[in-house]
Amino acid sequence: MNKTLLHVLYGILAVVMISVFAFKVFQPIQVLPRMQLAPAFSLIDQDNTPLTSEDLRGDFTLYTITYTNCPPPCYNINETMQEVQSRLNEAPLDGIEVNFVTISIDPDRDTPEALNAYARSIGADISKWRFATTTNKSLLKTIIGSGFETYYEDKGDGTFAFDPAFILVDGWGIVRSEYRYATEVSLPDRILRHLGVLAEEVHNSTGSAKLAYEAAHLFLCYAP
Amino acid sequence: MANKDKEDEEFRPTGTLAILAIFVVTLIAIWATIYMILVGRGGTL
Amino acid sequence: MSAHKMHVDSYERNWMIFSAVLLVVFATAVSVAAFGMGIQVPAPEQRVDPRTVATDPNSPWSNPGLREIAPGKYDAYILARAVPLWEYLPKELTVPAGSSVTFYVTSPDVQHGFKIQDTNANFMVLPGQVSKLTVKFDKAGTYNFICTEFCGAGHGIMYGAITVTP
Amino acid sequence: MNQYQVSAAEKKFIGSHILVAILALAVGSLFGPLQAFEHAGWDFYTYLKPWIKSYYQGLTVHGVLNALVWTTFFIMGFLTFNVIFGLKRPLKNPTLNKVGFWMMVVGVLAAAIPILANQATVLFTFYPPLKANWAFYVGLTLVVVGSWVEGWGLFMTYADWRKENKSERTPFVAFGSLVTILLWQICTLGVAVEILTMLLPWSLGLIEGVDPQLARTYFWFTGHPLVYFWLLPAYISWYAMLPKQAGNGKMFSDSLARLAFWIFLVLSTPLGFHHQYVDPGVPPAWKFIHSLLTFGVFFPSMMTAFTVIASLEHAGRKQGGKGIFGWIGKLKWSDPSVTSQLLAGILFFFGGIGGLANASYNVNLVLHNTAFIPGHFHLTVATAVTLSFIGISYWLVPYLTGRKLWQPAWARIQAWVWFVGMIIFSNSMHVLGLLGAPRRVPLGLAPYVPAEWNSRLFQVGLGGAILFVSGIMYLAVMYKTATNKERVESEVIVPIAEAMQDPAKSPVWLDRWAPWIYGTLALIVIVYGPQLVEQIANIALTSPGFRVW
Repeated sequence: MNKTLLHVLYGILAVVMISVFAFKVFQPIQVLPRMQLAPAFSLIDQDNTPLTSEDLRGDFTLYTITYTNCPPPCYNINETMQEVQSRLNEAPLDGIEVNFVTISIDPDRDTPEALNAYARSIGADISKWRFATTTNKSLLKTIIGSGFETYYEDKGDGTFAFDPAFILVDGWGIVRSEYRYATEVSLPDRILRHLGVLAEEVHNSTGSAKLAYEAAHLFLCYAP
Repeated sequence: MANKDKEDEEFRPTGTLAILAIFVVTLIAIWATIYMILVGRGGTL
Repeated sequence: MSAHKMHVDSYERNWMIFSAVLLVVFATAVSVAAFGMGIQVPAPEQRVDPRTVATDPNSPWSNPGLREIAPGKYDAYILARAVPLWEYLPKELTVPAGSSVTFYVTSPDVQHGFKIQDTNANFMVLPGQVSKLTVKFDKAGTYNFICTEFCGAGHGIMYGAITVTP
Repeated sequence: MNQYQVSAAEKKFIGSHILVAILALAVGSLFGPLQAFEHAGWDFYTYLKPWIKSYYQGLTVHGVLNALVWTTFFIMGFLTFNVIFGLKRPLKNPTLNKVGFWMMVVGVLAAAIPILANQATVLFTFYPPLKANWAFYVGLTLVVVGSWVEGWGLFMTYADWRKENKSERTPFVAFGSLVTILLWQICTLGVAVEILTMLLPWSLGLIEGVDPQLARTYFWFTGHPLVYFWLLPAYISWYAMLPKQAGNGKMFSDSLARLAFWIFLVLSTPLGFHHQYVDPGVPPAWKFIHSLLTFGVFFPSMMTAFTVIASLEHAGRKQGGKGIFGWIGKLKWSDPSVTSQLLAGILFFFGGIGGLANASYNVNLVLHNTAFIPGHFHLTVATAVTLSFIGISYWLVPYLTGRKLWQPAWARIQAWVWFVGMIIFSNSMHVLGLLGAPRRVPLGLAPYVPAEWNSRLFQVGLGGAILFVSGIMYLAVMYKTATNKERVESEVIVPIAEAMQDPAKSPVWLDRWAPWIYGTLALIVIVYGPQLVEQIANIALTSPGFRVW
C-alpha cells in the first residue's frame, strides 16, 4: 500500500481513538442509566380517582413510599419531596412535567379520605403531588417490592419498617435513578440535577445527537 | 555468530508438540472443570 | 539497516494460531456465562460514608438483616465489621428454598471478603462501597458465608450462615 | 573459551544483591512452613508468642521477604549481570547503581523494623484501611525508588552501548533484562502514587482518611506486572541460558522470543482489574476489557512454552535423544542448575493453567481469595521463579565468588525435594480452594472448617515440611559454597545459548524501543485512564485507619 495513504489511515484511526477516549474521560454528555422497567400499576389516589402508570407516561415521575401514621420526621421524606417541588425551576425542564407520587404502604388506614387529609395537613400541592395506594395488599407488595425493588413490611403493631427510597422514572416508564440511603450530596440537589440531565437528554437527543447520547450510554457516562 | 548447521535446518520439534498437546489437554480439562462448577451454581444478577 | 522478514517456524506458527483460537474459545465461554446466563461480577452500586453507615438511621445497615421485598424475593443487608469484634451482622439468616436473595454488604472499618460456600456469591467488601450480588437458593441446607480477605486478628473466625429451609 | 570479564568490583556488587536476596529468603522461608503446619493443626505460633505475635505477623514476614525482597534483590542483581555481560561493557555510572542498591537495603530495614515489632501486620498487599506504621511505607518507597535508580543506571549503560553499536541487535540477555526493567519502571508508578499520595500522609496523620477502592486500583496497577517482573528474568534464563546448559542446545527462535518480551511489556500493565473482578467500585465493562487483555498476555506465555521446549528438545537431540520423548532423559539432569529450572518449568505449566482460570472473568467467582490463589502463586513465584533463581544461583554464585559449588548432588536433590514438596502443597491448596477454603486464614483454628478438608489440610502441612527441608538444603549449599575453600579451576563459563537463526537477520522493528513504549503508554492510558480519572474525580478520603491485629 501507498505509504502516505497508510499514514493518513493511521492518522484517522488515532483521531477517532483520541476522540472516543476524550469523550469517555471528559464526558461532554452525561446521562442517567436505564436501570429497568418501572412496574405497571393501577392505584386509587386521594381524590378517589384511579391513578395508573399509563397516566404518568410522557412525564417524569418521582416516587416514594410512606404511610400517614409514620411518626414525624419520618425519614424527612415529605420535606425532600417539597424541597424538590419548590426548586423545580432550578432544573432546565423546558416544559416537561414532573409528577410526584407517594404510595402508601398502609391501605387499611390510608383510605382516600385519610390520604386527602394528610396531603392537606402537610400543605401538599395535590395537582402535582398524588398520594395513592390500593387495598389489594399482595398487588401493592408486588408493585413496590418486585417492581420498584423497595422494601416495606407491616410490623403488626401499627408501624411499618420500610426503606426511605426515592425512584425517578422517565416518560417511557424506565427507572433512571434510585436514591436509597444517605449520600454525601444533599438528596434534593442530586434529584434536581438528575431531572435536568434527563430533560436535556429528552430535548437534545434528536437526529445525529441521538447517536452521541447513545454513545454516552454505551460508555457509561453517568451523571454522579 | 550462528552457524547454520544442516542438522538445525532439519530439526523438527515433534517432541515439543507432543508435550504441548498433553499440556493443552490438561489445560482444557482443568479449566472446563472449574467453568462447569461456575455454571452449575447459577446466575448472580 | 536492511529490512528483514520475521522467520517463524511452521510448527511454531501453527502453535501460535492454535493458542489464539484456544483463547478465543475460552473468552467466548466466559462471555456466554456472563452475558447469556447472567453469571456476573459485582457492579458499582452505591457509595456510602463508612464513618456513619452503621449508625445513620437512614442507612439500612444501621438495622441490618433480611427483608422480604416480594414473595420469594429477599434483600439481605449485611454489615461486615472488624470492630469491636470480627463478625457479620446479622450472623444468621433463614430463607425458604427457592428464594432469591440479593446481598448488599458494606464495611464500616477495614476491607473484608464475603463468600457464600457452594454459590457464586464471592466478593470484596470495602468501606465506602456497597457490594451487591444475587443468589437463588434452590436446595435446602446450611450455607456458610466466610470472610476471605485479611481483616485483622479475628479474620479466621469471621463467618455466618444462611439456613435454607425446605 | 574467552568470555567477557566482569570486573571484580562489579561481581561483588552483583553478589551483594544475591546475598541480601538469600538472607531474605532464609528468614522468610522460616515462616512459610509455619503457616502450612498451622493448617495441618500443628500450631507453632503459640510457642513463638514472645517474638512473633500471630499467624498473620508470620504471614506478613513470609510474604514481604519472599515475594517482595527475595525476588526484587535477586532480579536486580541478575539483570545487572545480564546487562553488563550481555553488552560486554562495565556500568556507565557504578555510583548511581550503588546508591540505588543502598536505598533498597535501607528500605528493607526500615520496613523490617515495624513488621518485626508487630506494627505493620498488613500482609504484603497492605490494603488500607489497615494502617501500618509510617516506617513500613517509607521502607517500601525506598525499595521501589532504589530499584528505579538502579534501572536508570542500566539504561544509561545501554544508551552508551547503543551509541557505539548503532546497527547491532541488542544481545538477547541484555535485551530481555532491559525490557523487564522498563516494565518495572512503568508499573511501579501505581504503588508509588498509592503510597506517596495516600498511605504515607495518612500514616503520618496529615490526612484523615483514605479511599480503599482507589488504593486497590493503584495497588493492582503494579500488582500484576509485578508478576511479570518476577517471571521475565526466569524466562531470560529459560530462553537463553537453559538450552545451553541442558546440552548445548540453541535458542529455537530468537525473534519470537524478542516479540514475546515486547508483548509482555505492552500487555502486562493494562490488565490489573483482573485482580479486582469482585471489587464493588469498578464497572464490569472495564473488568471485562481487562480480562480480554489478560487472555492476550497469556499468548506470549504460550509462545514461550513452545520456544523454550523446542530449544530444550534441540539440546536433547544433540545429546543423542531419539523418539518423541527420548530427548528428555538426555538433558543434563546431572547439573543442579538444569534440574532446578526444568522442574520449575514443569510446575509452571500448572501455574499457567491456574492463572488462566483466575483470569477468566466470572470463573474467578469460584476462586477469588480462596486457597486456590496461594496454591497458584506458589507454583508461579515460589516455584517457576524461585526454583529457577535457585538454579541460576547454582552457577552464578560460583561464577561471582570463584568458589566451587559445594556438593552438587545435594543441590540436585534439593531441587527434587522442592518439586515433590510443592506438588503436595500446591495440589492440596488448589483443591481446598475449589472446596471453598479461604486464603490468609489459620485454617487449623477456623471454626467453619468441615471435616472433609482435614486430609487436604494435612497434605498442606506435609508439603510445607518437605519444602522446609528443601529450603534448609538450599541455604546449606549456598552457605557452604560461599565459604568453600575449594576454588573453581577457571572462571565459570556463563551459559549463553546462540540462536538458530542469526539475530542480525531478525526484523529491525524488534530492536526499536520507541514504538513499543508509545504503544504501552497508549494502551495504559486507554484502558486505565478513564477509570483512574473517574475514581480520582470521585475520591472519598473517608476511611480512617485501623490497627486490628
